[in-house]
Amino acid sequence: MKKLLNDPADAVADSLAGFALAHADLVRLSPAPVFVVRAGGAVTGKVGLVSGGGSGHEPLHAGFVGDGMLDAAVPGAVFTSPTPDQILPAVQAADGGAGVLTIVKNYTGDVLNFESAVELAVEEGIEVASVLVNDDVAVEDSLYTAGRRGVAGTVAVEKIAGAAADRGADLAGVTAVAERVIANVRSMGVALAAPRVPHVGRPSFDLADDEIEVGIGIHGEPGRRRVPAADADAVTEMLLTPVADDLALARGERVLLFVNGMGGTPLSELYVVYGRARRLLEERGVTVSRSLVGNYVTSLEMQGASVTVLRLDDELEALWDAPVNTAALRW
Amino acid sequence: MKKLLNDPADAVADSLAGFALAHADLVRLSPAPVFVVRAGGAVTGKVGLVSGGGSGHEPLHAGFVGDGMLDAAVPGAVFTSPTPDQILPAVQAADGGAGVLTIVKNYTGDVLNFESAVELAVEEGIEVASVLVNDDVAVEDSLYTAGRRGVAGTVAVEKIAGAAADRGADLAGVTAVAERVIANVRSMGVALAAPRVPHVGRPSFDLADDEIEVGIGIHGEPGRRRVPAADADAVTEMLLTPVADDLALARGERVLLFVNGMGGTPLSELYVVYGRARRLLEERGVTVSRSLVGNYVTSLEMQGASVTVLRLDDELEALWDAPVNTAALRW
Amino acid sequence: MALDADWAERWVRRTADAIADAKDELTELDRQIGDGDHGENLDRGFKAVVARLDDAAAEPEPAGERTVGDVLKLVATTLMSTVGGASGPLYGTAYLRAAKVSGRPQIDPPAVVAVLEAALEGVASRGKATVGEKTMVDAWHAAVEAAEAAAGDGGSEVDVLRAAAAAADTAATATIPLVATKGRASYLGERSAGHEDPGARSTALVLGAAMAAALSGPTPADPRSAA
Amino acid sequence: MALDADWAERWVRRTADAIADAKDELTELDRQIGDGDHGENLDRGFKAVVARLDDAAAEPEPAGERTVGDVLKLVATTLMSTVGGASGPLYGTAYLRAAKVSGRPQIDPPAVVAVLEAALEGVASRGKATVGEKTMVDAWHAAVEAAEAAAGDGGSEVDVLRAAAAAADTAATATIPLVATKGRASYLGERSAGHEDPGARSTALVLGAAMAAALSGPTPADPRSAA
Ligand SMILES: Nc1ncnc2c1ncn2[C@@H]1O[C@H](COP(=O)(O)OP(=O)(O)O)[C@@H](O)[C@H]1O
Ligand SMILES: Nc1ncnc2c1ncn2[C@@H]1O[C@H](COP(=O)(O)OP(=O)(O)O)[C@@H](O)[C@H]1O
Ligand SMILES: [Mg+2]
Ligand SMILES: [Mg+2]
Ligand SMILES: [Mg+2]
Ligand SMILES: [Mg+2]
Repeated sequence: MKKLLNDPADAVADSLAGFALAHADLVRLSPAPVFVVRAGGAVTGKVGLVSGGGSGHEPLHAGFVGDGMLDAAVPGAVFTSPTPDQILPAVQAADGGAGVLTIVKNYTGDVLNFESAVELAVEEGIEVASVLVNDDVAVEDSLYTAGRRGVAGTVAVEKIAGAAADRGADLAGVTAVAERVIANVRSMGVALAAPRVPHVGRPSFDLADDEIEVGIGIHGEPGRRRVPAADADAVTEMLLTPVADDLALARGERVLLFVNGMGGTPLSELYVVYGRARRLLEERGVTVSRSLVGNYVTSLEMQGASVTVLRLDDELEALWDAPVNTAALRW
Repeated sequence: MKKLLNDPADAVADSLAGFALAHADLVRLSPAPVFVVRAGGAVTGKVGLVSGGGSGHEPLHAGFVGDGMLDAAVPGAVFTSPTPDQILPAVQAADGGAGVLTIVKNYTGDVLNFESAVELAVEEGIEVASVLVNDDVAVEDSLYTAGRRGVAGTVAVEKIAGAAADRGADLAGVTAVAERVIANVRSMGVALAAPRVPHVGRPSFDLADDEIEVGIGIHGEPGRRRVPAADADAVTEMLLTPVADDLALARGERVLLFVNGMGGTPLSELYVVYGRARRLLEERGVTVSRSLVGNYVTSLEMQGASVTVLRLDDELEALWDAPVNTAALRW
Repeated sequence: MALDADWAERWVRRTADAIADAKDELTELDRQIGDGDHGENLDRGFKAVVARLDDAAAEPEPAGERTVGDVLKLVATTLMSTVGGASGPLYGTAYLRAAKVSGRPQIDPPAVVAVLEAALEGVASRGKATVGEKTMVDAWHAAVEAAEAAAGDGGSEVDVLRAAAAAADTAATATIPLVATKGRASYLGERSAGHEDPGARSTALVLGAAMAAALSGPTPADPRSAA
Repeated sequence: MALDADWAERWVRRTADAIADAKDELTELDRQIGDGDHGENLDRGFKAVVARLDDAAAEPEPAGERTVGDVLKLVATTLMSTVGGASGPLYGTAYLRAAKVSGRPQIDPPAVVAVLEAALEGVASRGKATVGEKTMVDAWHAAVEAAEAAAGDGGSEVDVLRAAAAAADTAATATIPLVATKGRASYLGERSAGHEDPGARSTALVLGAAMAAALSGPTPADPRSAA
């Protein structure tokens, strides 16, 4: 299996080393335990924002460390949650005295490891709040699942909570904004081809040349159902419809439409999906007032895309528009 | 062959339609003949910048239309130069009265079609200059080739010439800056897997699982040589060494190091390549003072990367740093 | 039997059919040593040409007799505005120059040779290529030499075109061992040897269609003849 | 023959070997209904455990006799800080709770049962999972029930562990038809049926190693015994 890597065991470390060198103006890398923190360290008096999760989703999360977004990011092994002994020092490094919000994608592993770290941080006297991102409508939030997964909607949570922290909101305020984003953001994804985890040496799942996986997560898990390959318009409808239905979007509402690439699909195709998703929203009487198209929450070189919709109001829109300066998101 | 597309014949049009909707604040799309122009149209008194080429290299070129970079971009069919009847109106739309510079990647098709269009534009009384980007050291610039190809270095030419135009340089001045970038930028690329052109239905070339193509272009052409797969450090050396040698970099010089993804390789791997390329430059006594890592000049979902080095001086560095606001490059 | 504008139109329509039939073959040749779009490029262009010919056929006959050059000029401008790539401007220039020397209702054997010479000169000057560089110039050049010889021997229009088509076909095959020094295939260096040049092959198809059009009279598929 | 800290160390080292051997199999199970990293995760963790045991073995013997709990605590903290994912905290908690009830140089059959009960309680409370949700809880639960029965029948340490290991193995296999309602496999819904749960399988390996370590005495591969 060909990859631009050295020893697969060093994949994450090598990549982070390059990342930190390329963006030394924005971030600093702690090599052991591994975490990434903004170049200047914690901002005194500002609520610190920390996120993290398995590697393989780049630019998430390290690519969002910087002004107006995260203060620290904690990357685990590929597709594997980081450990508490990485998360704890990242929380400490992000604490500017106003407390820290950890933004956790809802996966058992992420939840458990962050839980332990937060417990330890609180013991050390840091005020810590946590939010769980669970935007993936492919998974029902029921007794029969680990709950909905956190996927691309995480970008919106990190961006908007980051802007709120930048504006000087206190920990309760930043947490409330993050919760409001979580309550109003939904996603659904599709895979045309599986990613290949460096140390595994083969695709994470096997898809025939006329099949696609609908309702995939971002860890190479198979999706909810395997269906015959279809054209972009049809596939986009499979993604957008459950998202818009779950949000119960009403005519006249306005949204952020985010088409996210899974890593191995050309940007040009993401814009095809975007065009169709936008038309479908407009047919529902919904206005797309903000847009994001690109590879932000990836699954290595998985081919596919996800559609994320965030219901906007004046405050969320203003926070989305607020300046941000990170490796992967900047305006 | 699965892709997020509708009718392959509409791939470019569908994608551009989505692109123009997503970035309506930055660009406007002319549907027939097809070209993309900045939302406000030409800037009076500013030299206009126009580039173009085959589609399939997104975000190049349309993703670089906006403040501080291109005024118009002309996308052809996938991997096929646009026609003069697209280029001419784009040149007209970019003309703010101070003349237009066309930035052409050196491929026979691009050269011939731009040549015809420029001839027509000049006939219509527009002052037009042209530069040919030919940064790919994989191809010798000799009697026995069509000359070196233009590849990822194009981003640097467009960014820096765009900044010069923004600063108010006249057509001769902008052209001179662009030529200076071209004289000082070199690239080399590698492919691990070939792209799949929508209407072709199979990979552009066939690579065994233990082979890579070194010295590839961005149109799915095979490379200069096929070699056994190697690790990232070894591959990076195959790319960086000829680039640095061709530039004859001396100790104490400083450069922009740009690691460009071909579309289907995870960002994390690009940072591995970046880290190694940077170390190799530092071993030569060369300082990396500016960096860019990401998918900017792609070849659909080709897996692989290219390494670009631009020799910097105070002026080029300042122009690189100047503000830019486009869909794909923003600071 | 001199060749007229109807022949030119039959030529072009037959070319469109031949290119459509060979589309995948041409694309595969280009995939080997280029970027895999030559068949698609020409097919898009000639389909557009046919569409314009159909439009023209649907309109009232213009005053004045249609010349061979009228048809070829339509082909030239259509290819230039729809093909792109290297082959768009090259074929476009070929047909444009050919149109310039054929602005008459009928052309005789020496005029057929002049048409081919003009096309060759257009391609070679536009592409700055000479014989032996493994491009379409190789096929055009061989065609011109053979056509000149056939016309010199007093051959008919059909004889001239038959010689041209056969020579172009042979020349296309003869590009296989060559190392390309122009166009995209030149990037491959030595690796370009062993593959036929797609542009030389398409040139052979174009000239084969010219001969076939001269051999056949108007066909029912031709809207003008049906009118 | 009560089980001591050396037994615990042999247990852990044998577990590391068993996991290393089964790494690809565990990863493949996880690839089917999870994210394909379970083997890699545990292998990374247990390799780190062995490295720390080696470090400890190289150091001068600490004062006071080593307890079973000392070894299990080292396993717990090492897994927690090196495994990540869901299984890191779950196994980490299992060993931590087990360590808490085994802070003695020797443990007898009822104490072995208590160790297993504590581990089960740790996994179940941490993962908020109950029996039948197609997780490692299924294997731990079956092991505890079997161990309790064996101890109740007056079995030896080896009897207790043999019963636990056999039950865990059976329970792991019995996860195959289940639909997962916890962990990553639950995302698959009905599609999770038909595949064995990787965590239940690794639990069976862990308990198999415990029994094997009890059956065997100190081995030459064990640096402590070589010292
Ligand atoms: N400089 C040149 N002179 C003459 N013919 C050329 C030249 N460059 C390319 N060609 C011809 O064009 C053909 C390729 O056309 P096409 O594939 O449509 O364009 P592109 O190379 O831009 O993809 C080649 O096979 C060759 O015959
Ligand atoms: N909530 C839970 N309770 C108990 N065990 C669980 C739970 N979630 C997951 N597991 C166990 O963890 C195993 C997966 O571990 P692993 O693959 O290492 O972590 P991850 O799922 O984070 O990739 C599952 O096979 C299952 O046995
Ligand atoms: Mg995992
Ligand atoms: Mg082409
Ligand atoms: Mg071609
Ligand atoms: Mg797993």
